[in-house]
This record gives sequence, structure tokens and C-alpha cells, in this order.
Amino acid sequence: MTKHHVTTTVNGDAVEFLCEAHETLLEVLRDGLGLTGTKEGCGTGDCGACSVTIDGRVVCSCLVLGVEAEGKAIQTIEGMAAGTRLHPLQRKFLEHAGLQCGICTPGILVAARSLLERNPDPTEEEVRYWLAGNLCRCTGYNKIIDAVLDAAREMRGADHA
Amino acid sequence: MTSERVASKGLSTGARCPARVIFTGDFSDRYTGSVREFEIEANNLRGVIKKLDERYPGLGERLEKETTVAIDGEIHEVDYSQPVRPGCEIFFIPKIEGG
Amino acid sequence: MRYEAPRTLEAALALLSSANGQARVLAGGTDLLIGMRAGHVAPELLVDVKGITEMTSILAENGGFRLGAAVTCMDLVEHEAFAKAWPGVIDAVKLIGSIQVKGRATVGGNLCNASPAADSVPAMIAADASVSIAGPNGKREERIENFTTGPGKTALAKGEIVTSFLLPRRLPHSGDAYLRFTPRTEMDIAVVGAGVNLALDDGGVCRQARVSLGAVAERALLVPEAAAALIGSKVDAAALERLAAAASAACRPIDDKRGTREFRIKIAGVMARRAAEIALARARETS
Amino acid sequence: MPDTMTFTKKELRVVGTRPVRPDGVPKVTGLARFGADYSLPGMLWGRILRSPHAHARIRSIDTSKAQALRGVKAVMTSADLPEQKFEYVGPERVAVNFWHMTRSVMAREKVLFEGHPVAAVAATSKTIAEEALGLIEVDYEVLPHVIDVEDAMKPDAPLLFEDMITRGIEPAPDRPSNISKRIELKIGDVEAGFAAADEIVESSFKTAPVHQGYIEPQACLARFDTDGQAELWASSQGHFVIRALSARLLGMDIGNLRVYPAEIGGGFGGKNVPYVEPVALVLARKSGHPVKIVLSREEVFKGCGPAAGSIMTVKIGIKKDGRIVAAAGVFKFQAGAVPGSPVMNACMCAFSPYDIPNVRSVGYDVVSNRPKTAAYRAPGSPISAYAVESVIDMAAARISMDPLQFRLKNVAKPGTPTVWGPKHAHEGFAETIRALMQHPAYTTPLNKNQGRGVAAGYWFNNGGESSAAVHINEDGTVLVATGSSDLSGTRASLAMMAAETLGVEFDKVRPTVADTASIGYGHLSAGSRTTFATGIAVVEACKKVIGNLCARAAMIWDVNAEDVVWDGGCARYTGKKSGEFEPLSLKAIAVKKSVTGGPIVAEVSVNAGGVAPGFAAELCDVEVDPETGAVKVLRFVTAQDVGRAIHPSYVEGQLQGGAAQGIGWALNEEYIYDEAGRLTNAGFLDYRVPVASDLPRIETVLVEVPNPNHPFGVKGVGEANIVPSLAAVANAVSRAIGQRMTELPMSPPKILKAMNGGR
Repeated sequence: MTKHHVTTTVNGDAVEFLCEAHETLLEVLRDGLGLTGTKEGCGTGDCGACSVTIDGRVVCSCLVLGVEAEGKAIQTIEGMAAGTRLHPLQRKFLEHAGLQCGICTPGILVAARSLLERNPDPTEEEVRYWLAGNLCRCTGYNKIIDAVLDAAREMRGADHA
Repeated sequence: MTSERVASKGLSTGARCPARVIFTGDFSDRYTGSVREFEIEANNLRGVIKKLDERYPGLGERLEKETTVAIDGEIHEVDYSQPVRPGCEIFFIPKIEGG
Repeated sequence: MRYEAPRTLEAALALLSSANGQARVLAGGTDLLIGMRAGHVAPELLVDVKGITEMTSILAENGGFRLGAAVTCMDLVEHEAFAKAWPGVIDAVKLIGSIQVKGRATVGGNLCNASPAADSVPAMIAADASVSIAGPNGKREERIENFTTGPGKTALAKGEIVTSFLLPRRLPHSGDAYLRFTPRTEMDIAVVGAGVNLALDDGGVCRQARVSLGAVAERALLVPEAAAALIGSKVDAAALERLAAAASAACRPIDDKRGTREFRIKIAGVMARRAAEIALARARETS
Repeated sequence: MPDTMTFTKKELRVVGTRPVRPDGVPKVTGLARFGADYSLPGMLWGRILRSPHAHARIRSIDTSKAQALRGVKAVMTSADLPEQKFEYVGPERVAVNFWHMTRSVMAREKVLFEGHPVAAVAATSKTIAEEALGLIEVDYEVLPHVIDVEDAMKPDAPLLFEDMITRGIEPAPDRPSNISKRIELKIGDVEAGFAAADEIVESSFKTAPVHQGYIEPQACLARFDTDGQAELWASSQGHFVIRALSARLLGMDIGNLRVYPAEIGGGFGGKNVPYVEPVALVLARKSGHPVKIVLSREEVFKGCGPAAGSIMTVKIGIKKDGRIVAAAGVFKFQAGAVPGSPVMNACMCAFSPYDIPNVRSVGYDVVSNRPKTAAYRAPGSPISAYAVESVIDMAAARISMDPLQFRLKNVAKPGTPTVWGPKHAHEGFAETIRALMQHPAYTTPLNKNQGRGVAAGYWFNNGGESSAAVHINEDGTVLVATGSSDLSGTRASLAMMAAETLGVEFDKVRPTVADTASIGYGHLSAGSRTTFATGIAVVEACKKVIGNLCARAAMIWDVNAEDVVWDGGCARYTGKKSGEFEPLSLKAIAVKKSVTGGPIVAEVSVNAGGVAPGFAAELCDVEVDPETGAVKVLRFVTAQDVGRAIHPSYVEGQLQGGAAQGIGWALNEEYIYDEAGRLTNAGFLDYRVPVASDLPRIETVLVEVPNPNHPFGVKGVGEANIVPSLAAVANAVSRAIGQRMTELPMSPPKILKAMNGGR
């Protein structure tokens, strides 16, 4: 089987990898690049645990082929904190106990960041609908929603207003 | 409901008030010929189980493996050292396991 | 399996016609990759069309819109002019899966997957969209209501692909809407979908209407009887009831894990009526 | 120092606060390692071949072509696992029969459900492993199958086990059946109770099997050395239990298997038993390579135990004043392909919230061609509570009594006998119902098409075996190791109790989940037991360490140890020369560890008893679309007696999570089978767990009636919350539409049909 040579950026770093045509981006990230923060919950795009962004769009990496990453900019959970500084969403998830088991957390954080980039002041309903593609079975979503709304508030600078 | 007093083989002081031991579930059907209640003198659960096992050989092991014990309503794991107060009510109930 | 990402339509068509085994067009991949994983499809060749500019553009054409078949749902939703003109199509496109799925899924893919429950199809049928098809024998146009022929089956011949859609110029006082019924608020497949597009005259009388239903037959249906119930009326309660009855009467659904036949027939009328009410309100708002 | 150490709420510094969990950062940065995240050099990928049939005899399995495929390093079938003796051992509710368990892991004579494993391969890539599965030839003789409980109980039903005679019936039936067991619990004189009743309310109910829906599929990595020693990385609710069961299934010594606890991505009872671990171990043993198995979501739904489905009939008799005088329930539970549904729990919990003098609970455990059920959050109790709390609601309506008042009037108190024998010993039930009654939601007016439902629920909570080790590092930081896997933030609650007990800051305590070779036995993180039972072990270990620290302080001061107490995180001298010695902090003593006897460590193992039950009362407001039957949950309030909330945020999270799962169970979740007995919705698209936009905010009321048997008053919190949820939603829908909903899930077609008078 011939492998494809793919040149891409992952979390801002230039990355090259080889993959077979049928391999998903999720498999490449996890098994090839060792970025296991992106999780597989279903493999059919129904749970959102594998959410990453490609050129700023949040997608399910289980529904993207590795070869499609050619020339794109991929962001995963591993690139969310700026070095040692957690993203406000990450901090707020910790402060609000927005996670229990934590398996859905990376995907939800990636999806929530994408929301706040587009809509810095979402309503609770907008957050709930935006995150409808990210299943969480532990929390009943309550504290996740709280954390996202609070992070949005902080990121808008509303705390200082 | 049938009940019986389990002989305590000379260990009884006579002054003590025995514990009331009751089986629920189908233990009594399976192991004690449908006898459900016993009066037993013992200081701890080891004594209770020992005396029941003497009366119904093999029962002790079944109780240890299959039951949880409620002593005056408080639920405990079956542990030999569990104290048995005079006059208390001891239920051997099916062990519980959660999700 | 081979993967190719041509930059031109011609190159894509050449690849498709040269394929030895099964060749599939890869746009968003949100249905195709699931099918491949489940072993339902095992293509020999994937032709990724996302690098072909004309398939990924939204352009004005004759007062309407030329919508590339590989435009993602999120790109379409965020296209302000399109969203203003065709809110009903946007209603439908917004329901195609999660935000993540919409970031990849395309209207062309939603059509070509040929699911009877595809959300965008009834909305596009109601919008009177046409489908542009390119193939080894050149280009052709097809009415969208005639495109799907059954579950998983389309009017595409071997080597043909859908390149774009043409949505016509908006009439004055017109509006469209799409509603579907699902047990959950999101992340579901339509049990019933209904698209309504209508245009009023200055007196508020409905002069044109198109009504389409999804998930109630082997493919999305155009229901002229339901449209006829609106045309000539002021879309009053009586007309809406006639619309609902005509919509229910047009259904020929099956029982499946997503809904019973009986339930679908009943709900089709309700969804059509409610969609018409939204379309009416939108028509009244537009000049 | 004093022998017992208990804290009043006032004195608490750490318990009851909301610090960031100690394992939090890796979980928000993606660095935490879950079951599928481990790899080893030379690792192979394992895949499992599963039955396409609901019921079939295996005539033969030919693995030769798969074996010959390049890249395939091992192929296994049931022949690679030793046969097990047929006997039920262990606790009655979950009596393990290894004869059945080995067949669940890998089918032998027959496949009993679609998805039943029949063989497995290990290969150098996923693709090759997948290809190899296609080369395994299984010759099946397809047999008639049976899916539903009712059908499985019919005399002419296809039998899963040709020799299964129902246990618990005297005299034993002379014919085999699919009924594994009948149980009956009884107090009082039920017939006389009903005869004395003014009103009798009775109804029958049906619930569909549902799945726990943990987001992380089962996954593990195994390696096996030629000397028979093996290591396993697995995400489970109890790595000690996985170790014991896997070792038994492979016929190896427990001492030769070391299990490392991966982070676990949700379990809810579904990860109490092994599915992939024994398979990975066998493949690793056969191939000589490490083997990783990660299940797909479809495999999880088809192969890993869901919760039971049921049919039930409940009848209660009441006096005009609202007193319940008699109750009877028949609970028929679908166990799946192997005996062992939680019907015993259902029978025990069903009427436990109430003081009813005459009660009979009868249960049936019924096998059918579905995956064997696994535990799911308060296993059994939500199902029977749905039936009982529906009938309670009907009874309250019958006499026009407020439904919570009705429950309060009949609520069980300490001393109230239970149908399963002992008398209740703990407070908290009435307090919880009252807390819900006082919630503003209870008196908020409703609009058209809206309904309000309430329900209460009981769950035992578990104690049991736990171990904890406390190490004092030389800089005064504290390591707390336990053997309890952390599903939901228990590292935080355990560390908080340690910090409180030792009198140190929370962030000086670092909790870990230790592997099976590094700490004493810890039972499952299940039954709401971890903060309770492992918490006791942690507190006891801290107390032991405190004794040690006091002795060292005495050495440092050169005084008698009896004159030293631990107070406020310091050793204090209380003897005659008081005033001469400044208190010594934990850190100050730790620095002197070498000269005072070496490392400062205490390890304590307990078999914790004195568990107090969980009790929850919930309110649900819904609006039903009269034209479609769609239900919108408008408001949900859950009140639970938690004893004492160690970390209130995570306790609230438990209540919210339980309610959300209950709402899903009530409205949309179900296993749907086709005619051939195949599951048609084995994915998250059509197995509809609630998404964020489906749910309202879930409001919590933490009722704190401390458990006197726990140093901090803890009662388990993980499970009681789901017990009333199904009924609360059902009662709300029933009141909204004016029709009693007797079947779950209450999907829109069913509701619409009920609204249209059954048409």
C-alpha cells in the first residue's frame, strides 16, 4: 500500500507524516503523532470527543481523512494552552467542575473555543446548541455551560467593566 | 415463619440476652430447611457464623460469600470482628453491588 | 484505495471516468467515511473535490445564487446575503448534524447521499433549486425534485458529479422555511421534514407556493396538492388546514426505528403547516 | 491523641469548599491517559470477531486462513480459555458463575446474542487485524431467538440454556425455561392489607433496555512475559476486580497479573466487569507481543452490557387519609444472555422509601438473546421506582392529595421495617422530601400543556473493602494513594478529607490511584462507595500517621508520647512543661524523618460498614407539544440527602448527571431490535442520549443529614439521584397530557397515541 506524504501544521508547528488513504485524521493524530488528547467516542461524528479545528473550523477528526490535512492548520487540545498558561476555558472548566470523568472535555473545550471566537457573548441557549454535538454523559451539561459562559465573560473583559 | 435456638455448646453464660438472627431472601429455603429465625449468643459476627455453621455445615461460607449483614438496621460487610450487642437484631441479606 | 485531490472539474471528471473499480466523490465525507468504516462502501478511488473553486463558491447569478456543491454547511450559514434570501434553506442546513459535522458536510453531499430524510433537500425543492451536473458527456441541468430516485439512488450516470445548485431570484413578498420533527433538539435524523416556500401579492394573497416533504417516502417529495391549498388564499387557518391534510395525504412512509408510518403521516401535516406559518411571516416581512 | 476524630461542620476548613481537583489540569490539556491512550513498542492491535446472529450453535471455527495472513501474530477462540465450573458464587445479586462468564468473554457451544465474541486476532496493524477477522470461518447453525421478557417467559420460547431450571421455586419446575430465578420478599399480611384498604391502585409498566452510554469505549493494553507474569493497563471501575476476574478466566495466579488503572472515561456500572481484558491478555500470551484492544462504539452497544429492560405490575392499597396499608409488586427483568439482572435490587428498593406494613415484592430474572446486562447507576432501583412512584402518583391523585405530602405522610423513618428484613436505621428521607416541597419550583404556576411530576427514590449505597496509604514526604507534602479508580473527582474528595484530618492545606496533599502491586485491595468504584469507604480508609491512615507524627514529636522534644496531641496541623505538647515547646508542624517533623525512625508512612485497609442509604426526591416540569407528542423538559430540581458534601461542586455534578441520564431513559433511550434479533441503533445517532440543548439547567438541593458512621458524615452520592428521575419525568408527562404513561421511553409517537386515546 502506498502511503501519502502529508505536510501540515499541528498546533502551529510544521508536521509531516505518512498515512494510508483510508486513515482518519483522528488515527493519524492519536496513533501516528501521539497526540492522544483527541478522543474517539464513536467514530461516526455523533459524540464530538474527537473535535479539532481545521483552518479555524471545528470538525470531528474521525470524519476527516489524514490526507485531507495537506496544507491545513490543525489545532488540537494539546495546543490550547499557551505554553504553561491555560486558556481561560480550561481554567473555568476546572473552577466550575465542568468535568467529571474528563473523556469528553478535550472535544468540548475545542468546540467551545471555536464558539467564543465567533460569538464572544453567547446566550446560554446558544452555548447549548453549539455544544449539542459534544456528548457528555457525566455532568448533565450544567457546569459545562456555566464554565463556558464564565470564560466568555472573562474573555470579554466583563470582569473589569 | 419458623425459628429455633442454636445450641451454644456450653459457651452460654446464661446471663446474656441472645441476638436475634434472621435470614431474608431464599437463604432459609436453600440452607436451613426454611428456618428463618435464630437466637444466638455471641460476642461478634464470628461467633454467630460459627454457631450457624455448626448447626448447618457449609452455611457459614455461603453467608460470608453471599450476604451483607444488617445489625439493628446498620448495614455492614460481613466481617468477623463486627460486635454483636446483646439483644440486637441481625439480618443476613443478599449482598448489594452498585453501579 | 487511492485518494486524489484535483484542482479542476475536468481533472476530477477524468479521474472518475478512468477509475477501475468503484470511485466516489469526497466532499465533506460525513456520510462517506461512516459508510467506509462500517464496510458499506469500499471505493477504489476517492476524488476529493474541495480543491475545485467552482464547487466551493457561492456566487450571484441572474439575481439568484449559484451555490457550489462542495460548499460546507457552515460556510453557507455564515453567508449573510444567502441567509437573508433563503432563510428556509438555512433552517435546513443548520439541522444537518452538529456544528462539527456542518463544518465539513455539504449541500451537494446531502443531496447525493440520497437519504429520504436529508434535511436540505425538501428546503431546496421548495426553493425551486436546480442541480448542475457535469459528466463525461458534458454538462446538464436537473430539477432537484427529480434528482433522487430512491434511498441511496440518484439520477447521476456513471462518471457524473453534481457541481452546483442554482437558486432562482427571490420574488417580492416571498419567504421560505423548513421544519423537521426529531425526538431530540439536535443530532438527529428527521422523522419528518417539511419545506415551504411561498410568495404573496401586494394584497397578501398567496400567488406561488412550493411544498416539499422529507422522510415520508423513498425520497423527498414535491407536493403540488399541498401548495395548491395555499395558492389563492391569504394563508389563513382554513388554507393551512387544507395544506396539512394534503401533506399528510401525500405521505407514503415506512415504519422504522425512527418513527412509525402512522406517526409520520400525522406529523407531516403539522410540520408543513408550521413551516408555512413561518414562511408566511417571512414573506410578510420582505418587501 | 483521641481515639475517635469527628468534625462538626463549623470546624471544617477544607471539607465543603470547592478547590480545583488535583487531577484537573491533565484532563483539560489532553494529557491525561485513558484506556486507549497507552502504547508499547512492538504493540499489536487486537480485534474481536462477533456473532452476526442473535442465537446460533457454533458447529466449527476455522482460523487457519486468518492465522496465515501476513502480520497476524495470534488468533484466539474460547479454546484458549480454560473451562470453568458451573456454580454460582459470591453475592446473590451479582452471583458470578464463571461458566457463564468465560462464555460471555468468548462464546463456546453457542452464540447467545448479536455481537457475542467468537474469536479474536492480534496483528501488526488495525487494517490487517480487520482483514484477518474476515478470514475466520465460523459455521453457525442458526437457532430461533427471543428478545423480549414476555416472549422469553412463554412456555414455548426458544431456550438459551436447555437445562436451566428456575431457582427459587419449590418444588423445582420439571421443565427448563428462560426464567433463571424467582425471588420473593414479604412482610406483613399483604392480602389482609389490601382487604383493609379504602382504595386500590394498580398498573402495569414496561421499560426498554438502556445503555450506560459512557463516552469512552472499553480499551486496554496487555503484555505477557514468558515467565507467566503479565501487565495490563485498563480503564475500569476497579482494577483489582479486573485483575481477579481476568486471572481466573485465564487460569493464572492473581500474583502474576499487575493492573494499572488508566483514567476511565465514564462507567456508571458498565465497567465493573471485564470484556476486552482477558482477550488482550490471551492474545499477548499467544503472540509474545503487547496487545491493545479498543472497542468501537457499535461493539460497545452490541457487546457490553446494557441495563435491564422490564415488565412490572405494582398495586398499592391506601386508606382515605392517604396512608398506604399494602403494596405488591411483580418485577420481571430481562437479564440478557446470562442470568443476573438486578431484579433483587429492584425488589428490595422498590418500596423502601415508605412505611408500609404489608408488602410483597416478587422478581423474575429472565434470560433472552441480548447482551448480558451490566450494572447501571443504582442498578435495578430506577426501574422499580418508575413503576412504584407512578402508582404512588396515581394514588395521591385518586384521593386528591398533594403528591409530595402523600409521600411525606408515608415516608420511612428509622425503625421502619423494610421488605428485605432489617429496619431502617438512618434519617434523611423526610428531610429530603421536605426540602423539595420548600423549593420555589414546587409552587410555580404551570401553563397549558405543561405538567409537574415528582418522585422519590431509595438506594442502599455500598461500603466494603478499600485501602489507602499516606506518605509524608520530607518537605511536609503528603501523598495519598488508594486503589479506587476515579470516575468523577474522587481524588479531590479523598485529598480533601486527608487535608482536613491532617490539618494541612489541600494543595499539599497529592492523591494517586495506585496500581494493584502498589496498594492493598480496593473494591470497585461503584455503589456510591468511594468517598464513603475509601474515605474511611484514608482518614484512618491519616490518623495512624498522626499517631506516628506525635510519637516523633515526642522524640524530638524528648518527652512522653502520651503528652503530645495533634491539633490544627501541629503536634502540641500538653504535659507539665507546657509552654517550653513550640508546636511542631507536620513539615517540621517531616524534616526530621531520618533521625526519628525513617520514612513516615501508614497504610490502612478496611472493610467499611455502617453505610447509610441515599435518598432523592425530584421535581420535573415538562411541556408536551399537543400535536406531535414532543416533550420539552422545562425545569428539573433534584434534592438528595448526601450526608455531607465533601466537594459540593462534584456532588452537585453527580446529582445533575444522574438526572440527565434519567431524563434520557425516560424520554428517548432504548435498544431497538429487528426481526432477526439484531440491534438497529448501535450508535449515538439513533441511541439518543440527551444533548446539551435537550436539557434545562438541573437545579440541585444538597440535603445534609450526616451519616454518624463516617468521620465526615458522608453518605454515597453517585446513584440515588437517578432513582426517581424516570418516574418524575413520567409523572410530569402523565399530568401534562392527562393520561398515564406506562411505557418507557416515552417517545413522541407513544405520547401522541396516548393523547389520542390510544389510537
